[in-house]
Amino acid sequence: MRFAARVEVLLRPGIADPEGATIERALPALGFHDVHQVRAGRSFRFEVDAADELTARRRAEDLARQLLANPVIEDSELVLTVQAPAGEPS
Amino acid sequence: MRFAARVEVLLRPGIADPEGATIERALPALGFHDVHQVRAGRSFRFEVDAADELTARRRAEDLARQLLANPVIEDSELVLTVQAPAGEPS
Amino acid sequence: MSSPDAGEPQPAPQLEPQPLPLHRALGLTDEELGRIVEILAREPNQLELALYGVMWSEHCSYKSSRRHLRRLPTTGDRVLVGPGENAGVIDAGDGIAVAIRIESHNHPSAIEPHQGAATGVGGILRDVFTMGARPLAVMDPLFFGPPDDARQRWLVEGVVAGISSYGNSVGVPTVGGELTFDPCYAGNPLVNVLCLGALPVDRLVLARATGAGNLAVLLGATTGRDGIGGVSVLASAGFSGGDDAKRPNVQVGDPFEEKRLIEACLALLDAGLVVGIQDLGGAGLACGTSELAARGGVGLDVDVLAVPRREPGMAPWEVMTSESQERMLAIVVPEAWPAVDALCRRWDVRASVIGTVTDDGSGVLPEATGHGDVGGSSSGRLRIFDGDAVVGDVPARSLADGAPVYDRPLREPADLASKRADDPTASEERGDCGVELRTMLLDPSWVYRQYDHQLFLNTVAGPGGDAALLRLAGPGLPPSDRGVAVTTDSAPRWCAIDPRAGVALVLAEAVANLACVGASPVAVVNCLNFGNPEHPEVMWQLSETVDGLAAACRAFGIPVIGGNVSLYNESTGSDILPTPVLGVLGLVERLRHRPPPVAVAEGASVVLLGCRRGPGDLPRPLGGSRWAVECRGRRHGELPPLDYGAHERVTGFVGSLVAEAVGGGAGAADGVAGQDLLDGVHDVSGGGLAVALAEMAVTGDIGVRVEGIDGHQELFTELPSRLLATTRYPDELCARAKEAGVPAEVIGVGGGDRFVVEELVDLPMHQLARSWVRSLADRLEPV
Amino acid sequence: MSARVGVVVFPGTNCEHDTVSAFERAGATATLVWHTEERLGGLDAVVLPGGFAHGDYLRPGAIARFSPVMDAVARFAAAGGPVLGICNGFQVLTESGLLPGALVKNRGLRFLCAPSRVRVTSVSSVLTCGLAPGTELGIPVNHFSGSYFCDDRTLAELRDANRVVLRYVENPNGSIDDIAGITNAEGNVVGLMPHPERASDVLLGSADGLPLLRALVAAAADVHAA
Ligand SMILES: Nc1ncnc2c1ncn2[C@@H]1O[C@H](COP(=O)(O)OP(=O)(O)O)[C@@H](O)[C@H]1O
Ligand SMILES: [Mg+2]
Repeated sequence: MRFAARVEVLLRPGIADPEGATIERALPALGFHDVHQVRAGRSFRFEVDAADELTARRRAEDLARQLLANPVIEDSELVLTVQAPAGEPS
Repeated sequence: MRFAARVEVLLRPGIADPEGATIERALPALGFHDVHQVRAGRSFRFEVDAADELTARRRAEDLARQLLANPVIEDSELVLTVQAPAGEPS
Repeated sequence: MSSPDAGEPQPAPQLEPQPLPLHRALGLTDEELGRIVEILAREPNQLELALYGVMWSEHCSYKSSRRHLRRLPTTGDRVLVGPGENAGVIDAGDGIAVAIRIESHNHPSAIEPHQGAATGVGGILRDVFTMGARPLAVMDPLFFGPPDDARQRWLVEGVVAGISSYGNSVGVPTVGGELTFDPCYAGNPLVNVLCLGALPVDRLVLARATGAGNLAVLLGATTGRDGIGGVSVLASAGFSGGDDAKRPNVQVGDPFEEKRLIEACLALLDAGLVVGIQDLGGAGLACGTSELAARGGVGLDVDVLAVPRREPGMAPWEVMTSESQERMLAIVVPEAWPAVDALCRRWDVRASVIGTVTDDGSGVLPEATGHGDVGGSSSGRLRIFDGDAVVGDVPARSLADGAPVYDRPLREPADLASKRADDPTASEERGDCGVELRTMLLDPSWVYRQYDHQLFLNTVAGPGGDAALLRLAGPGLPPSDRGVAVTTDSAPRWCAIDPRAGVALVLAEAVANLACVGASPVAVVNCLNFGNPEHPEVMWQLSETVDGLAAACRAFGIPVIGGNVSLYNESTGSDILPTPVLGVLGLVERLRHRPPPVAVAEGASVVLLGCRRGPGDLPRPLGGSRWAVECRGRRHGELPPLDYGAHERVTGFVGSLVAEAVGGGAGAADGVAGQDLLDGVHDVSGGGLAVALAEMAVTGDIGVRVEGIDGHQELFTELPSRLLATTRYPDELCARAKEAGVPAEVIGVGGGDRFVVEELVDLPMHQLARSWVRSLADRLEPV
Repeated sequence: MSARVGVVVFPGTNCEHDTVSAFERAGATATLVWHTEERLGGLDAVVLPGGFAHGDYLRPGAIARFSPVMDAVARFAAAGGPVLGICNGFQVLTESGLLPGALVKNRGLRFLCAPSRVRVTSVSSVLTCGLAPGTELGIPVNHFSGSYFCDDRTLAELRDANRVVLRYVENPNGSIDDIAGITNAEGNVVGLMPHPERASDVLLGSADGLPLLRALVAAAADVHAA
């Protein structure tokens, strides 16, 4: 089966986020007084081939932890959806 | 009311994504033969104060289009959720 | 025990006195706690204990190294500020002073290479602009394990990217550095950073608070829980990797904030709006407040509630010890505050009054023998408020200078004699010299191409040469024709064999590097990276290094004006090789032309300057050479001897020729003008003649034919005090060398497309060039 | 009186002093213009210099384009005034829509500070006017996001209207069509990634940037005279 994964990597709470803070500081000048708490992160999309959802999830999580995020400062969040059931071409 | 917004910014399809490609090239060496089609993007989270969801959505979309994404090369996707109903402190 | 106070006994501030063993968790020994109780004449509360914990850490207090460092020579005609301040400062002439400082960011970089290195750059810049100097150049000596596994590559990539992203963005060029690979750094990489800045002499400011009633103003970023305990946990404890508990302490750097902070602080100083200023680095406000007060001999009241925070719920001790980056603490007269506030607003730099200078000189410290320098001296009190409540009250100097000074046991390694006897010079047979040469080539351009090295339009010779050479110019500086040169050098393989002689050879190499760009050395800064000081052999290495450096500095007449000590560089129980890193500053009187490149030119003769043989039984020693270590795995033996007189003669000769060339003077009255005499110049160092010649050939993109080299020993020896010059006027050059008492011999000629050392090496240039160019990329970017 | 060149300073800009001194070498009177200025009073040319405006956070140029001064720069450009964006300045110009396309991360995904050679491929711009077409110049590059990108239609337009002013001799960053610099249709707004101000003194390795800077100063002098 083929799964579509989407990983969002954000700085862990408490870790300084200069990019988010800089964007937030710029907002009032752009007329966005109603926007707050900006956090900047990274996002990844990829496809995982796996026999079942559990395996796919485990693989995607491994990838997020080992390569996409640096767990020392970042957390990652995974959303997984079925893209093509077994046997069907993607 | 306060809404939580999450904007994902990805390169438009057809535009070269060297970051995604580099990650993908590194995968087999790390044992991830089952992962493909990696795309790298950015993600932003922020809060919007607005009278109703429609207004909040419009504001968040404006922000995504005017600032967070560069329309020459990028698309953006918004997910909006209610965070605190009117009258309640967040 | 004498009373700590001249006035009323102070009630202990409101926090609960903590039962043991909190002090131990904070890195304090039982004896140290006893000393604190003696100083305060009561039990410290938790906040106070945290302050002592960070300030008395090895990193902040130099408690293991301090008594050794005193042996370094630190004075000289040009020295305006020696060790002890945030940066050393020398008078460069023309009303310009140059500030220089080196620091390590080893442990943070092992945990998060990108941010660890980035914040290292941020910290060193603040040390320099604290003095009123505009940072003009950064250098980055780096040490990693061999980059042959994913983790080392991750470390190299991350550290280089961190320096690149921070340095480039903050707008200070990185003009050089060092790159060393050795297995001893695999678990504990070293990331040292040096910064050089310049200022009009009369803008020099020292970090001290003065004037009761003056305001303490916090400038820059908000305060979060970054690096809390980082000083004691990250810098003082051994690091063995994968340690989750240490992770939340990682600090993230913000070069954009730092850029605004630099501009705002220099503008404040230009406008004469601050009376004292101090950067907040390791130990954060605890360090900044206590050092400002201690140096000024005044007291300071600080309110943690006034500190703008990034996170809710921070306790006073967290505010005081946070290592949030990009912050400065300035002392301002109250009347100047509106102007300070306005100027900071212009640069979008946050400025908050967080305290007041007091003239409370009542913090007299009790006498104590065998401890810090503060026995019996008067000191202002540092009082910490949480709104109206006093939550901490300690004599400022007891934090800043009161840490115990340790005389740790030291012991020469038992196997020293047998290791020295195990020399490779005679016992190692000659192999395929061409193959060996190719494995030793290392082109650091993979690293320095990622660094902006040109900003400020000062960089006459950037990375890739022997030393960086810069115009001495910058915004706000008086006009000048002068140049400054700077080089960083190290040789852990030498220092492992003999730390005393090794560090002297390192300084000799630095002097030779400076000569290649026409500069005479004026000051040294050093970063002493060592293992665990609780190991007597490590303390012996440290002590030997200090003595060796002191002797070499005296012999060359160059003072040490600053330094940094990084201990506990160990992983899984083994210490790194002793790694003193020297940054040496040189001056050029007049800089109008580019120095000769590190290159061979078509048809030019290659002249070897300096004595080709050492004295004694091993005239071409190979002990400690890159060849012995890297090609033969032989790490022991005898180091080559250093003859200071001969070294000064040859470096003085080359230095003055190059100075003539860059100064564009009239040159010799009869004969060839200075700027025409030399087509290329390079010192012979790591890898010996073979590597030096190869680097010149590859850079000149031309072949070379060398003859008369007496076997692999002469090809690879790292015998000091030798330089290579290429010239179209070999007779003139040799004659002038002879006049100066410098041996000189033509050994080859540039041309063709092969690299030939007769009977030893014969390689097509394209092959040599490929080995050079791909030396790093092939290992760091395997396909 | 010599032409007056204004060099815009955003927070995070870092090549402003270098740019001022290089333009003075090229014969102009150069002054700094703070990003909050709403008018450009009496300038004959505007330069957006290199650096990291707003830390390059979000995207290079993304926040800087909202600075008050950028409205003034847009009006100045619309009135035919010479506008030059160098490196980060080029990024600000594309983000503002004063020039088409975008600058994306280098092919190698690394910052690159290196010598480069560029060829003058159009002389119909305030930066290249008066130079011989085909001239090769040694001018260093210094950027992370310096790879020029635009869609096919824009590229065709740039080519057809001879608006690619400089091309790399050896493409260092993956720029489409080896583009190092472009101009607008009128030829008065130019952006380039290489740093001509860093090639304004042989002491520093090259003076090849000076002819470009002089061309801009000459264009500014025309404005001044008009
Ligand atoms: N980490 C680095 N960052 C910047 N430049 C570097 C780095 N490592 C080496 N270099 C530069 O590469 C050149 C060669 O370095 P090195 O072999 O240490 O020279 P030397 O043997 O003359 O001391 C020098 O110009 C040095 O500044
Ligand atoms: Mg060196």
